[in-house]
Amino acid sequence: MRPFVENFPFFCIFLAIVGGILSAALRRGRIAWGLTLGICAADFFLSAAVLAYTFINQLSFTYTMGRFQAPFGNAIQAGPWQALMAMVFSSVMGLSLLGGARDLFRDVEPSRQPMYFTMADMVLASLLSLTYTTDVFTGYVFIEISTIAACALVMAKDTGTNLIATLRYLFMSLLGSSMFLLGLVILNSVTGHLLMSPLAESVARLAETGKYEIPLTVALGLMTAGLGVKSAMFPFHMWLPDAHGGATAASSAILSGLVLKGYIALLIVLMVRVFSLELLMEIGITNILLAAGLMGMVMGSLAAMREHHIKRMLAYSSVAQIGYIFMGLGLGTTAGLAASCFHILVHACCKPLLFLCAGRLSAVSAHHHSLKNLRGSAYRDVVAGVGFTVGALSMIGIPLFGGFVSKLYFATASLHTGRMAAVLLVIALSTLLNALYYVPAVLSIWGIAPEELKAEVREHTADEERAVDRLFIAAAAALIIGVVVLGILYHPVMDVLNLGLSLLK
Amino acid sequence: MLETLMINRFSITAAILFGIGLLNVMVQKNLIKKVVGFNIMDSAVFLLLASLGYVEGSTAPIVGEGAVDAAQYINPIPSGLVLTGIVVSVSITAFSLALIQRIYKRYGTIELDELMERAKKEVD
Amino acid sequence: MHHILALPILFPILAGAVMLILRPAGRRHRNLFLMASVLLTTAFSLTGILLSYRLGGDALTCVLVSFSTWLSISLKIDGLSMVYGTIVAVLWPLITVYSILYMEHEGQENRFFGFWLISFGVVNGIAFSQDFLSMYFFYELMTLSTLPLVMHAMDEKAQYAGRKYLVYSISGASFAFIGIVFLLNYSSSLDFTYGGILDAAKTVGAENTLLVVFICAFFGFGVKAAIFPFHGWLPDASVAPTPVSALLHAVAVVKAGAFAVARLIYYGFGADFLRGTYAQTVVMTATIVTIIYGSARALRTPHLKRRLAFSTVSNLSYILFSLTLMTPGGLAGGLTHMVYHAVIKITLFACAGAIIVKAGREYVYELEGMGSRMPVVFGAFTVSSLALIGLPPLGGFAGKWMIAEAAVDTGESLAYLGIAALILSTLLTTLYLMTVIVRGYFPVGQLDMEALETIHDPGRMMTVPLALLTALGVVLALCSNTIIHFLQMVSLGIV
Amino acid sequence: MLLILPILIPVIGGIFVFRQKNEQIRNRMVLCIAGVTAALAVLLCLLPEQTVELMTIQGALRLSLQNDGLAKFFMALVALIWLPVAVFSFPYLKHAGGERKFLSIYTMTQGILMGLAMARNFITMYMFFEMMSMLTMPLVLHNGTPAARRAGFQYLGYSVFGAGMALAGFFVLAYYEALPDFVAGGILNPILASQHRELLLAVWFLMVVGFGAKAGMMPMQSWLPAAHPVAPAPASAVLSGVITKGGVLAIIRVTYYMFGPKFLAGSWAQKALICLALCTVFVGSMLALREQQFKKRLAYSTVSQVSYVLFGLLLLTADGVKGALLQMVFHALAKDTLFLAAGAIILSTNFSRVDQLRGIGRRMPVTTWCFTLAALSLIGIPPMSGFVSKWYLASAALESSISWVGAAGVAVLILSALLTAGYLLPIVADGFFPGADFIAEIKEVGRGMTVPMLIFAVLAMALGIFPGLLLRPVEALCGLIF
Repeated sequence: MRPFVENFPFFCIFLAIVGGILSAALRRGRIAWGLTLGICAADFFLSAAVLAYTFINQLSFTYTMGRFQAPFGNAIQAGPWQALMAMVFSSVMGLSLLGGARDLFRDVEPSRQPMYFTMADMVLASLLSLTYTTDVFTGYVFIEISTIAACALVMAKDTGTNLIATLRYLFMSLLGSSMFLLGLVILNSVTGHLLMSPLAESVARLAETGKYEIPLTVALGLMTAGLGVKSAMFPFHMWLPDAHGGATAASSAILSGLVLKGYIALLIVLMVRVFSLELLMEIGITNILLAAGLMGMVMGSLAAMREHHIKRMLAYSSVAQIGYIFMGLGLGTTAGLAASCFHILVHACCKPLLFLCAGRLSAVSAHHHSLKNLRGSAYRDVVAGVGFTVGALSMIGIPLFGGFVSKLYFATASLHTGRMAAVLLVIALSTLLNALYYVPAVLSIWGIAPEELKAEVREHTADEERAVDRLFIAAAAALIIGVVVLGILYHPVMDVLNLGLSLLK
Repeated sequence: MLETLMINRFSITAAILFGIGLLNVMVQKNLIKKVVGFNIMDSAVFLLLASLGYVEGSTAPIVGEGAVDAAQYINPIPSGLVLTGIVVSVSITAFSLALIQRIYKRYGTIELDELMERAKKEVD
Repeated sequence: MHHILALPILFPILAGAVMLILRPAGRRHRNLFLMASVLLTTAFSLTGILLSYRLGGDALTCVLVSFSTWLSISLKIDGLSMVYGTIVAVLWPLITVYSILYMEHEGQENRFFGFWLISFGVVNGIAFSQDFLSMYFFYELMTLSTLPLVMHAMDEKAQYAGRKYLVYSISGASFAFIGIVFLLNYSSSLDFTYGGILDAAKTVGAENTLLVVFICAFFGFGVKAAIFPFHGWLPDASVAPTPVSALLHAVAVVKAGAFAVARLIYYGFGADFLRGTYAQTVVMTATIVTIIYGSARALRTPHLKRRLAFSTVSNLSYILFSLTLMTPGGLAGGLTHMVYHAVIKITLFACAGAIIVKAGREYVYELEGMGSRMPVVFGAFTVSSLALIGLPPLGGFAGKWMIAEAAVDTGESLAYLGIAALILSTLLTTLYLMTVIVRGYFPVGQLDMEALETIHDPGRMMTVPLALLTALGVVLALCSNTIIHFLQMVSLGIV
Repeated sequence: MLLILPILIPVIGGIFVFRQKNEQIRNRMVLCIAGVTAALAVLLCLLPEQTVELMTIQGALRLSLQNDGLAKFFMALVALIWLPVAVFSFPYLKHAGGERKFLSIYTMTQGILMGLAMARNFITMYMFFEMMSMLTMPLVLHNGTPAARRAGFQYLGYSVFGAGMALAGFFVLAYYEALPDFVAGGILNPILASQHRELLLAVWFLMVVGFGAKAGMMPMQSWLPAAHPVAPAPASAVLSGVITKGGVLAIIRVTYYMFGPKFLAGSWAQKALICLALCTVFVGSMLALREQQFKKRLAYSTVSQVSYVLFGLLLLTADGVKGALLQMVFHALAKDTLFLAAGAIILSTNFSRVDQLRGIGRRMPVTTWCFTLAALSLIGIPPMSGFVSKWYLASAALESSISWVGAAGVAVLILSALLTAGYLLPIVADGFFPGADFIAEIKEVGRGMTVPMLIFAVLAMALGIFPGLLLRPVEALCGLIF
């Protein structure tokens, strides 16, 4: 008899889906909200349990739903890595919904609120399954689900610009997912498998025999590119700023904190478990990833420097951060992968924090978004100011904060690969660029506002906005703690990741 | 030559269809047509997928009266996948159509370029 | 007991934060609070220094934050820390007194003094950090905490200067970061150890890469020490309020750059590893160029504070040049000049500030005949100028002497070139300082007397620190033998 | 302790002079201070050698004073010149203005010069040398015109750069020293030195050229003609009478008390420097001849005359040094007379060009007589003092071990003597015999100005007639060195 804890991963996904269905049925948004939060909490604890179990016993197990054996049944594989990801995803999801609550209930009209939370649940469900799945096709299905859900989250705040942003987002991701599907089918046609473990074996066999070389390359390329498109890898990032910049704070937080990461998680699983890094190196996909990553780091920051709209700035900086992650993948070493995973965690804590704080800051200053009009807003909500500052410092990569650690690991990972010089230089450059837009932003929110601006803000800000937002404070505090913990106690986290990656194979 | 064409007819058709769909997505200005393009792409993929599972001269894997050995059946898994895929693409299509409808309600057009400039007008 | 080292760092940071948040309205209260915290901090850091001088540095180490078994932010005071820490701890209160009066005409004192205190803590952190990671941490923090001071005026010029300062510092730091990553991977521990921490077993075969990285890191840290061609931020930063230019851009920040370079050469890569390599040639050439360039530009700059800033550029490269000699003598020379230049240049800036406050005159050609109107200020200025020119027995000479002796000891042709550069720069120094003094005392042409009549020495809050600083410079010069002996002990790694 | 007084008294006294508003008191003050300092100097000259430590900069690098033979010699010279020039300057400055600044600095300078003389090692000497440059610069830019300021900075720049070259040399030299302090005959560590002879010779060349700037030696002589015309007469007098000799003193210290003649004799550096000196002698006189502005002409003549001294020193023989030292004194006396005379003339007639001076002898007989005597001495016509020194120089040149030096030296000396006659005597001639048509009323300056001139002129003649007075100490000094 297997220990009961091995059911938890499935429970997590199941809970999320059920929650989604339930909240669709609910009338009042508040209740759905509470339900979703509860589910997030539950998932968090369940995943924590799984993490503890797998990490202590140093194992990763496969859970087959309803005991149907593959290829007919659907299986889940859970190890420390998956558990950690699931934990972070669910917790960050909950915190985003918590902190963004006030904006959310203002931006989304009451009748739609339950649906919003349905979508949120769906996103959570798909994120979890993307991390847990052992079946590439299941992966595809959940990619599509998360696409729809994410689009819904964007268009929840019903403005024209948002609609158009959603449209672009939708088309872009449809393109990505159909690329992924095509690659999947070709792979299936040359191997005849969809489950990861047999797929891996046959891919390896094909690789060494050199049979079907072109279809294999095309398939891998298409799948990687498809996932790249969906996670806003550099040349395909145009949709991101509109989508993330326009949406309500919670949505932006979820989208750039989590959704992107879900696809990357799937990509990492595929890279490690199915394709194997050596093969990818051999056919040169890693180089493409590396190049895209490096370009993204620079271009994203450059674009962010030109932005004055604070949330669009943050969105562009997400492009840069995603660039970091792809750079790590592109190094094609386990160290690089570990660094990328760590950066996923850091960014998953950091970016929601920034988005929530930005939303709060503009809320207390008459919903202005341009940095010029946000001057002195930090004094109107000190917690938001502090949170934004912490996030910014972490982004620049000041020690004590998560960003520095991932920078350190990226640099170290690059040392013994052939591409050391390029990587190090770009890291240095992007540090500078990050500083160049984050520090002025921080300075301006802590700056001294001119009198007329003060007056204007004073009259246009409603009292309930000005009131202290306890939920936000809680969420921000949690996220800040997360960032700092990742910055200081990163060592155990790294151990988990390394173990998990080794067990992923 | 003809042999190869005949053998790979499904894949070739699929490729052509996929190309058409992609072209639609890229060049069409009309949002609905774009969506249609996506649909074409998807069906191309489904065709490919189904053809993979198809075995010449064998029947659908339905257990009728009297036991028949598995050799007569086609591979069922791809068909199952195709079904799932169709479901997914239908839902996607539905969603995008809904979205387009919303946009039409708001801006009174589904031509991309007009839409863009109207949106710009709205912003300023 | 151990955590006394944390005090001089954490206390002022907290105090500054308190001031930033509470924003005391009353001038008296703020000044009391300010002076109290500054003096306390000085007391703390001097106690720490004395204790670890008595008991030895190892007796008194303190881990602020521990990342892992081999990475942490931790504090320890060795000889080098003592030198730099003492300079900072002694000069900070004096300039604080000066700035209390000065800042009255700049406004926004709460913000200013808040960050002023925070910077004090951070600078102490740089002085006392035990390993490269901690130093890098405080180094970054210093950039961020001094930025608001530079941009204090918040007008166009200040914004521009601040941006420039930020760009230069952060990019420098990120190059330094590359160096640190390599040190991390080619050594067994990041703790400063005299003679270098590179692990011979690991470096085999990677020497060339390491040299390139060293050059990277040297220039990275060198940015703060305003080495050519990365000196651009310093002259522009002189738009900052004078206390900032005086303390940060003549002492704390720029000396931190030199300090970090010393750490990098003598406690990181190790002088023996670098001596005689092309890396040494590259960096030494850069310093020599800077020495000449700085003084030449200073001579051609009419704006007094900018002129002093350029003179700082050149004098810092005296220090860097001495450090790049890669010998204990070189380290001693660098430290000597570090000490004396700190005291001298801070006085000069303070004088310039006093002139700006009382007379509103910023350009050299506006100073005709003011020597007799502001006797104290110009007296201090004259004495310090003579010291900077290097008139024995005043301070500047001792530094030059030590540097030159170290250079001759190495017997390399490039080092002799460096001596020539020192001499040429001495000439230029004489000219760009004497022009100021001569204009002050021996005016030419018609002066509008009634404008001059209105000018007087500033209040006691300014003149007393000025006098004290000048006296300090002279006294330090008079007991140079003892000081230099101590510095030599430090540079041999004995203290 | 006594050694410090002649430095401290004037330096501190100078401050009081500056603060003193009342003219009478101030002038008396200046006189007292100068007198006391002179008395102290003379006293030190009579006392046996003694040394005093001021402070230690680092290790062997000390600031200390001593009154050895050379110091005594130079102190005596300063003491001799200072008082009369001070007397002269009172009436002169009444017209020029700015007495307080001038007099206080003038007083301080005396102290600094005493220090320069008594410096016991290079650093002390360098210190006083720099102080001297910076302190005397205000004397040059006294009249406060832009031209004066330019000249002042030119003067400062040249001196500081020269001193800097010397300092650079010292930085290298310090490495090869056996002893920290000056010792007659050199202090090089023979073993080390013999290993790096070429380097050290280059260093010596550098140092001599550097200090040569102060002594108006080529290639850095051009500050002199720029500075003198703008400086007030007393300032020019002490500048070319004494300050230039400060450079000479430094060169003596470097050559004979640090390197030592044995180490240097016959080296390429010596030859090169001798060439430089001779060139300067010749070119100086030539330029003086072509120069029409009165004080500038005198300045050029200083350039050439001081290089006589350097020539003598660079021969590295006892006679050479003897001649050089004599020339130092005699030139000081003669040139001071000339400049004071020039000052007097400019003051009463404000003629500044040579061709305006026709008939000056009728107007200002005393001044012109002094001028004449000094001119004769400078040319070197017996029985004037100039002759003695030049005689010694010539004989030293002839005995020199280097073959061509004798011929070249003598030739240049004679040539330059002719040129000197050429640029000084016409003034005198025109001054006394302007031609029949010239009518002029006597416009002699006051006694305050004539007396100092007379003193110098008479001394210049007396020392020529009884050279023994000066010869004995000079020979004693040379005995120490060789």
